[in-house]
Amino acid sequence: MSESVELKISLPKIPDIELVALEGLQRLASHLGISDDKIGEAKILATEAIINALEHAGVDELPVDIVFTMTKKRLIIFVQDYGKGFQPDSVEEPIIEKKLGTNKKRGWGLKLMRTMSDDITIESDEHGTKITLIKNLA
Amino acid sequence: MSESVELKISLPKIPDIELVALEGLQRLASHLGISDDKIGEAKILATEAIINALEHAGVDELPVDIVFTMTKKRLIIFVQDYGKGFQPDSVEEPIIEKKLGTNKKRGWGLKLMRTMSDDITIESDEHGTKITLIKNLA
Amino acid sequence: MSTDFHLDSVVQDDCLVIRTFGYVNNMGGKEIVKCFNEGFDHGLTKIVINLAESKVVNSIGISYLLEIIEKLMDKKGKLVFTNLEPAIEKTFSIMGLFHFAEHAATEETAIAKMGE
Amino acid sequence: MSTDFHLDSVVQDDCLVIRTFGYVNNMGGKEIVKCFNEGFDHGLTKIVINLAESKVVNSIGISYLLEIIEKLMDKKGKLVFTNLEPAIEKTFSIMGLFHFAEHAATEETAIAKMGE
Ligand SMILES: Nc1ncnc2c1ncn2[C@@H]1O[C@H](COP(=O)(O)OP(=O)(O)O)[C@@H](O)[C@H]1O
Ligand SMILES: Nc1ncnc2c1ncn2[C@@H]1O[C@H](COP(=O)(O)OP(=O)(O)O)[C@@H](O)[C@H]1O
Repeated sequence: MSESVELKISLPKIPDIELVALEGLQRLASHLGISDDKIGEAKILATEAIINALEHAGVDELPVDIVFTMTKKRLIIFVQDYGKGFQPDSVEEPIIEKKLGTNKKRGWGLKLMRTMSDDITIESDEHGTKITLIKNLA
Repeated sequence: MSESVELKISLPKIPDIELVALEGLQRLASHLGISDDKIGEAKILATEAIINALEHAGVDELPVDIVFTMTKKRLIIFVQDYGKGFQPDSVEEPIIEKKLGTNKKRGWGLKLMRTMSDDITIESDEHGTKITLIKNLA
Repeated sequence: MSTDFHLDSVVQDDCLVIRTFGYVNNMGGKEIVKCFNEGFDHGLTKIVINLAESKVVNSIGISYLLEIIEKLMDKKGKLVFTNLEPAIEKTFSIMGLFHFAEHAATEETAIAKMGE
Repeated sequence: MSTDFHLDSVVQDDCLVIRTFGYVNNMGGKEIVKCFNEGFDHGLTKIVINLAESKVVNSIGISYLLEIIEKLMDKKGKLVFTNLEPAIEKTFSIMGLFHFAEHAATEETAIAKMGE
């Protein structure tokens, strides 16, 4: 039976607050003996999910809630906001050649999350967005 | 009207996890423009309250819950555990001269919290302990 | 515990070497571009960005770096990233940055590549 | 973002100078005492502990340092802390450490104090 640790954080919408969550990931990983290399991509995933919730939810008073559940083998990143929601399928796939020369250089978060995670689920409606990312660590 | 920011964290009982809370304090302080000097004592208070809950509650499965509420003027640190509780009034006041030469060198947390905070409330019974610390920042 | 962004830069063998410290977020990305622009306006088109002391980046910060690529393409310049954490290298790779920029283990190897 | 504890030490003008990095927790306190003991066993009784790179401490870690004070009292040695953050200085003060140890701004002033 492998040990599972859970860290929950409810973040206010202020600059760089996602670093609190990353410090948490680091501590969980150290405890379970997971190397910095393996946790690196998990940090990118968490960062992108959290900054989207902070920036795009559109409700400044409500928090962004995060749950990390980690075992030696697997990390589940759950990020929930209580904002306006969006339709993930209608977000255009970013391509660097098309971005160059335009003013729209952003739009990489979802692509990074889809490519780096081992599984991704997005539930979004007018009450907010829940994103669940799975990252294998073993 | 002054802005109030709130950060909630539910910590698992693993080594050095209190650093997650300290990173949170740092971010709240940066956002509100509070200097490192002023936040330094708040960090000591939070650290001592959290490590007591982590170590003394005596229930490894249950989390330690933290709420920081900060304005430019004041920080409220709330730390709750779901452990066995204790009687704060029967804890002996530590005196360094008495500690030297003995094997009981610890026992400084409550004294530090009482001396450094602007107000402290401890509610403790067999269902757990809640400690509320107030630190003026202005 | 501080991860607040800052950078320094030197010019070496006709290359502008930018060394970043801390979180490359929105603000960090903008500062890198500002530092690049100062060098570029003085005619520097060989650029090395050393991310050794940046363990965390986000996609907003990195998207600013596309401005550097655009300007260098016009002048046939060259951009080489060095000291990338594996996860950051993967991020750049997914974004397609290495279609337009290179990476090297160290500043020395980056500067050596500039002649190629 | 790493605050994992480590230390290094040098002997200078007959003083053992211990420089700590990161969180002085339980483990950090023990490592400081271990480093002290090695020097003490070689006859060093003038000790400087530089906490410049330790921005966070806890009372468990600091309580280990009382062992150093005990041993130095027996040998009429001297302990000087340097580069203390204001909140850490206040912590030491509340604990009464300055009844038995001194503090100085820098290693140099600490070493100068040893003769007094
Ligand atoms: N949590 C969210 N709530 C509302 N909209 C979102 C959320 N996450 C993403 N989006 C929408 O999806 C788009 C693409 O997101 P992303 O790929 O991360 O790039 P970026 O954030 O740089 O625009 C965003 O511009 C936004 O419109
Ligand atoms: N959250 C808590 N739950 C149960 N007991 C506690 C708690 N906090 C403090 N105590 C009790 O109070 C004592 C004194 O605490 P403290 O002054 O912080 O010193 P120390 O933790 O080093 O013993 C502890 O040894 C413990 O018995």
